[in-house]
Amino acid sequence: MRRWRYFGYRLLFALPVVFGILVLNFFLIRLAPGDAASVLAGESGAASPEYTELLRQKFGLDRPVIEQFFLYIANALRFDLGFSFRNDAPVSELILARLGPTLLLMLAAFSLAVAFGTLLGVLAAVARNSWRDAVISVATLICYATPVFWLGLMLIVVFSVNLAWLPTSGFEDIGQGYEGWERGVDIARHMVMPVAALGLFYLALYTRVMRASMLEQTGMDYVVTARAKGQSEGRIMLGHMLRNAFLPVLTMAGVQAGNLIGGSVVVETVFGWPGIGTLAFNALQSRDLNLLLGIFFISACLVVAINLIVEALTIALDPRIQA
Amino acid sequence: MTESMRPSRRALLSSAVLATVGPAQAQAPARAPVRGGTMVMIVNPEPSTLATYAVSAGNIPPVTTQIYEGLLTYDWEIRPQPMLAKSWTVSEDGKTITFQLQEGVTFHNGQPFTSADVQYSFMEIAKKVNPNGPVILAELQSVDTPDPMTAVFNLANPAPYLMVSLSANNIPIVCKSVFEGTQPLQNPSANRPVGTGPFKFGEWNRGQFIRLDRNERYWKPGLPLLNRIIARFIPDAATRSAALETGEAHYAAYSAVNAADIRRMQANPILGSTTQGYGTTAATSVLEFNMRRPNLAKKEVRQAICYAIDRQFIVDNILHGFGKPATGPLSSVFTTQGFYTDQVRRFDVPDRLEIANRLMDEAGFPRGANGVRMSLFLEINSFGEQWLRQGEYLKQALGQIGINLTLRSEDTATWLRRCYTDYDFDINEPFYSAGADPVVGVHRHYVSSAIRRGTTFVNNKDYRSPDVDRLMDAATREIVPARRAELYHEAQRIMVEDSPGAWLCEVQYVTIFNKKLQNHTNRPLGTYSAFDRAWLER
Amino acid sequence: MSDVVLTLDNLTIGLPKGADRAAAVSGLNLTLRAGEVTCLIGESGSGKSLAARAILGLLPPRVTVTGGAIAFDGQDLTRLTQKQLARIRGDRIGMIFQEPMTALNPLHSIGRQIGEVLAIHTAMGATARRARVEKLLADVHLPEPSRIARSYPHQLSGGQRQRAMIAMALALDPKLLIADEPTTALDVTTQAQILRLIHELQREHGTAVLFITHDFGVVADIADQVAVLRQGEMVESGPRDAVLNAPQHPYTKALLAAVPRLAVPVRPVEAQGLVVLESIGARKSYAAKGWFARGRATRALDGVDVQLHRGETLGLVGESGSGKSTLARAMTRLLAIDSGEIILNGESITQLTTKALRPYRQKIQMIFQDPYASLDPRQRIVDVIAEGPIIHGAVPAEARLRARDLLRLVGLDPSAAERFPHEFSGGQRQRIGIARALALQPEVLVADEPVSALDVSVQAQVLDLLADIKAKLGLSMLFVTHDLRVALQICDRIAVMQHGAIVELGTATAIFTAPRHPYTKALFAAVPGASWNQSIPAAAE
Amino acid sequence: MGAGLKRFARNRMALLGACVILIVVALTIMAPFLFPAGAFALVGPALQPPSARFWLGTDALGRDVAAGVAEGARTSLLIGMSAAMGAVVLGAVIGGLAGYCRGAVDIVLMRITEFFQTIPAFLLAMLLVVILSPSVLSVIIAITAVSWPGIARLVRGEFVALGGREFILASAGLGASGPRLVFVHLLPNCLSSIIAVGSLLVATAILLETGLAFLGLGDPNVMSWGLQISAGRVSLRAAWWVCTFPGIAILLTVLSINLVGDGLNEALNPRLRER
Repeated sequence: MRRWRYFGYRLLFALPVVFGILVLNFFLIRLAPGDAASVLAGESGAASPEYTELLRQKFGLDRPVIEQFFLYIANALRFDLGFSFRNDAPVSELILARLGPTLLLMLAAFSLAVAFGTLLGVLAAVARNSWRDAVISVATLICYATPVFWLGLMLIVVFSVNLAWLPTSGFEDIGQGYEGWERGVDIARHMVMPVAALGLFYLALYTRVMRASMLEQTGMDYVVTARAKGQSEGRIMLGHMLRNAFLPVLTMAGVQAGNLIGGSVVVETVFGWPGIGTLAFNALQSRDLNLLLGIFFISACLVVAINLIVEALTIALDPRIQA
Repeated sequence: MTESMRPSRRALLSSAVLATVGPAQAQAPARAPVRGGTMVMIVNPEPSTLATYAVSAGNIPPVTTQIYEGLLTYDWEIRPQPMLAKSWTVSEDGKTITFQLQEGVTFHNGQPFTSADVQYSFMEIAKKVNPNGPVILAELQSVDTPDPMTAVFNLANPAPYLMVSLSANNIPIVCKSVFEGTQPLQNPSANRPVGTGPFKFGEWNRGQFIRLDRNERYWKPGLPLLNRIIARFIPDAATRSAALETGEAHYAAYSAVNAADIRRMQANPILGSTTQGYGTTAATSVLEFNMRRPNLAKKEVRQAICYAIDRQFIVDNILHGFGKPATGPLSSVFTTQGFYTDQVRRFDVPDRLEIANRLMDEAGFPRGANGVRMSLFLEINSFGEQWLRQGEYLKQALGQIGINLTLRSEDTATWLRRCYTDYDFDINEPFYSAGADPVVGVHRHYVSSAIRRGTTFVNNKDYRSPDVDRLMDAATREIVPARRAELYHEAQRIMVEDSPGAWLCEVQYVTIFNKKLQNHTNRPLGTYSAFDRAWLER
Repeated sequence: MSDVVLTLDNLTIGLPKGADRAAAVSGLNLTLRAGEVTCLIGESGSGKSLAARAILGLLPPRVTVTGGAIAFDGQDLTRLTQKQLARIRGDRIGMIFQEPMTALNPLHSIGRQIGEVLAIHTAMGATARRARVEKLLADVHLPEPSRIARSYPHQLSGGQRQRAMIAMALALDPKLLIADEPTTALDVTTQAQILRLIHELQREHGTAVLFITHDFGVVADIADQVAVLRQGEMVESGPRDAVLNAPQHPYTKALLAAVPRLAVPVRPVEAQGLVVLESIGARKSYAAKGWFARGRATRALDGVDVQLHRGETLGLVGESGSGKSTLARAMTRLLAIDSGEIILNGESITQLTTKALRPYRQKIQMIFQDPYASLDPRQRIVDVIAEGPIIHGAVPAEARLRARDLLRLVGLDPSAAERFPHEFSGGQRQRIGIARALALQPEVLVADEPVSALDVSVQAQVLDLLADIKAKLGLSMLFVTHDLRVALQICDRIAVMQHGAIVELGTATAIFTAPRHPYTKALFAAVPGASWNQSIPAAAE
Repeated sequence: MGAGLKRFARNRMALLGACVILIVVALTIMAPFLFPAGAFALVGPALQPPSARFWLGTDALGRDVAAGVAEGARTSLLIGMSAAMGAVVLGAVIGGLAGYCRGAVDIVLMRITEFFQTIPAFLLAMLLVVILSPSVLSVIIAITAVSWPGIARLVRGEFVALGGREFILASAGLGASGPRLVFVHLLPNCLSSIIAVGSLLVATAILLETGLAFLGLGDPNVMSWGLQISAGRVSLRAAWWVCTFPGIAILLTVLSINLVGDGLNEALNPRLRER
């Protein structure tokens, strides 16, 4: 099928993008002042110059930049992202350990935002200019303007400290030895606030897009056609307009994938969520080059992957797309 | 001492009160200990590695001292107490120390503990890869092992500071067979430590927690009481406080809890607090002046800056009362040994601002048209928010004497390079813990031999005083305490007069704990020692 | 005659406040009978489409029926709820629209969209529906009905889509079919086929048809009854022949007079002048969209040779995609060609750079199709007209002064100069466009479908203006149009284009009286109302 | 444009937003008179709750929160507007070049734009601030660097759409030069879209700035709402007012800018209007 061949091309196009990110990130981060060995030595208290030099050698920081670059690319192709001297562990191992929670957080926030955003957008569009529309619009505007970290802190104060309904932070209750279903529930409880903090902004965004998109569809000729067929309004909405109106939301969702990762840095820091965002911030602070490179690479791969998924969904929903 | 000079991020908040607190236990265990349970302690930030034998970051020992043990531990007066060494004798000349070791101790991997492990830990690990080894063990020539339960330390010169530096957080005893024939820095046990302590390493879920499990074959009978210790990592301060308040976490030491939250937490009925357990990690916030700069090369200018700062304000508003003004390079925790003196030039006089302005005039820096005498940069310590607050205060304070201070906030690596390699700074605001002995934590900031480009947290001020060099050198070898105290008193007077830096505040750390957790702080090392006797009420 | 299917009784449709008039349609009376096609004809804004939509209750928001009744099957449709109306729509009244591309849901297959009608109104199972859909598609003469059923709208041609729409509208054999300008968006040959199809099906089923159109040619071809609408009021109605051949109302007369006739007006024969503009072997292809579309380039110009002589009007006629606009733009160098030469006054201008081309620019000027798109909305009219002279070094003040003269020349008040384009009607804008072109005193005027977006009465005025100016200023003109009637009216010679090539070139008379190429013949055959056009008297003026 | 402003004035929400923005602007102008000592001055006891003397209370150092909010308004607006302006200029240049030149230039520039859209923006901004070391300028540069792709795509899209419009062809037919086409016809015609989207960008930039400051990546010498919150965060629950009021300031400002931006969008964007 031509349409899926098109998807293949998109897949092919993703590769140079990923490679470009690899190249850019490497040189961008090398531009930064500071040397990882001195940071590591700093952590060690008053280290001697000899000791610092030892560290520098250990981590290949004494080699020429070009050599480091080719080493990095060659390794990245084998998905070996080097060694994090600060964490004393392979980068890929560190990231993989953090990938799960971040993916969980992002996908949960993402899918809930898309699902509820679509729903609210439809509700607002249907009841255009009613009080329901007004409430939804005002709420989305406020969510849209609220800093994520602020929202997170407020959620903690209200729901953890004052009401004690939800755990303040973390991924799960360690040491309780939860298994299976119980563990899932436990993780879900920990997820509520981070997902809400991260997702509300996007929820507001998708609500706005969906509302506008629905209103746009309302005036379309095919809607009149469907009415002329004798189709009921409800069916017109669900059967005809929804899918058409959803396409811009999907496109927007793809565009926002990169920002979602950025948002999770802040959210993860606030909620002690053990994900890539926290890792990235710590890595940035301690100038852990290999780790940063790895995180950027993986984030970009993640964004590319999400975009591909969005692309696939779009292809599935929109028959017009083809190579 | 390995804790020395670490600009501890947790540090900040705390100190000076501690020496005055009585040695009595903070809590009187009224009920019989209960076995079992999981203790959750907050460690902040997450350690980057558990290779405590090679890295002296302050966030590592809370975890590793549960696993590794040292030869000695200390009582509330910092007097050596048995640990893996059951007894010891020091020769007349102070150059030979003989340790008798505990019998029946095994490592977590089943290997028996012997004097060979002690020898290996000191000669191969501590002396070679421990960043503080060159200082603490400078005089250690060799370790003899006449029999498996005896270790003899041979010193080149007497080292009065050595006996206070042998606890697990300073020099952990590692298992020789685990390390032999490998690169210590790359040893797999770096992050899966194998020791003799009451808890065994369980798992490390990066970004979340480290789990430590009860060592069933621990050599102290009936211990430990807890089944498990979870060290949790929560990056956000407010969230850490919340975790304690909701009972999710039981214990937080150093500056894991923000000073601003401490009063509120102390009012919480389920929480208790103590300032004990920081006996060898007394911390002082200081300013370092780059004396290579022509402005700062003038003693009057440096003194004027010292006069301009209201240390009590910093204590009250930035440390939220958890600390006290510092008077000089030695912390008042050294009062017990007699090293500390406050008989130095005092900057906290009522007319300090007039004096400061007069000194600036005398130094030849009249106020310009806009009231500014000179402009300087302050390098913001990147290890925590409070340093930015302190910088903001200093900007106001120095403004009063006509110094226009610009704050520069850079990432850690850049900061370190600027201040300790490039020497491209005016004023730096680091934070040092003094260690158990001045030799470990104080000397390196002031002796001229410690002007070593590229080495962090040493004398970056370009302070060269032959008198101070001579006095400190003598104090290193002097084993008579009274004479040693004299030397230090003299050195303090000279240094305060020279003011190569400004000594701001001694920080009082506060440990916040859940009242269900009992018997957690029973040594001066606090969270730098094992929770072998701690237990949880049901 | 036959049974009355639907009666509009004094129908009045109100417009929201702030519209240019209170009622879109006022007091419309119309009777539709089974087996008859009733054409509702009017210019844009006459309210004809709203009247049609009102029948099915499909008026846009805030537009409502404010008076009168719509009697259908013994019910007054204006009194039914949307739910009750929904039962009638698609079942007993079907509707087709102008633009089949947008009227079909782009995301659903054709079969699903037609089947939907069946699913709504019948109890048929899925298999039965599928079979019925294929039968319906076959009925509208679509090849391979099962493939078409699986196709999506974008995969079909415009004519195929409109056929599918018709299949959908007639799926349940409704008593009434409402066709809202169903052929306006189509090429003439396709239009002719669709008209034939509607005619055929309507005869077969005895359906009453309400056919909305603006084209008297279409009326002549298909109508039984005609109603003429102006500004929401019906000015005249009656049987087709009566209205077309003996119009009573002056408006109808004026409209009919404006319809370009399928005839060559008598004009003085002049000696052919020298060649001003020439294309030699011009080729141009467009790469197909998409990155991997190898070898799927469309050939817009396939070696075109054509010469424009001084003082003549050369028509380029063809359907969409024939390359006529491409050729016009290529000859003005607004478009670079792949190979060949464009020669102006004996000089090749094919390879000149933008800068080098500038002196030649003022010799050729263009007039565009869309009067809404061809004026910069942010420029005052005076700046629009003066821009050319200023670019070519005129003193701005003088250029602006001259702009006012030009406005007078094209029949506008000079006070228009200070206003913005959106304050003008389509015809006025087209006049402004002409003034802009004339400002540079060109030798050649290239007009790209200059009247096809205009109402027929305006169209006639603009054509007159063009002819007038051309004569007055002695210009040569290249005139691009899809409408043979217009071409015959204004052009001395006509080039018929198909697939990027000129298939026939000759004088208007020769092309009209003795077309040689089959495509030319087909075009003539497809001209709506061809027979009527020839028969009407040239009078009426 | 005049008609657009009239349409804008009929939008009550947008007017409300404009009023709030005016108040914020007035605040920045009056700040030196209301709080002559400056936002960093230690004017009272620490952590005082709101009172008659300190309307919004004092922070952990005894600085007046109200002074900080007033001075922070200037910083946030300065950073927000400069970054948005920078992004608009950079985006317009890149998008304009791509849309005007088309062909290979278009492909290359749009690949670069897509590339920058793919990189997680916040991480990139963090990275840039650290590399350049935190200062007002570096924060502006970082936010600009991550904000331009949207504008670039918008401008390119408009240029491509307008480029096919007949009035552009007409002007080219008159012999207009490239710069004339761009500056007389293309840019003025997409200016309203750029203004509308650019105004929304100010809001995004302010949110980005506070986010960076929250993570400690702000200029330490300049008072800003982000800095206030990041400083007040430690005492959030002991002294709610320290970061509550700057938070509300951010919320109101961003909300208002969004309202105004939406209003401008509706009033100026012809495609929306036609709906």
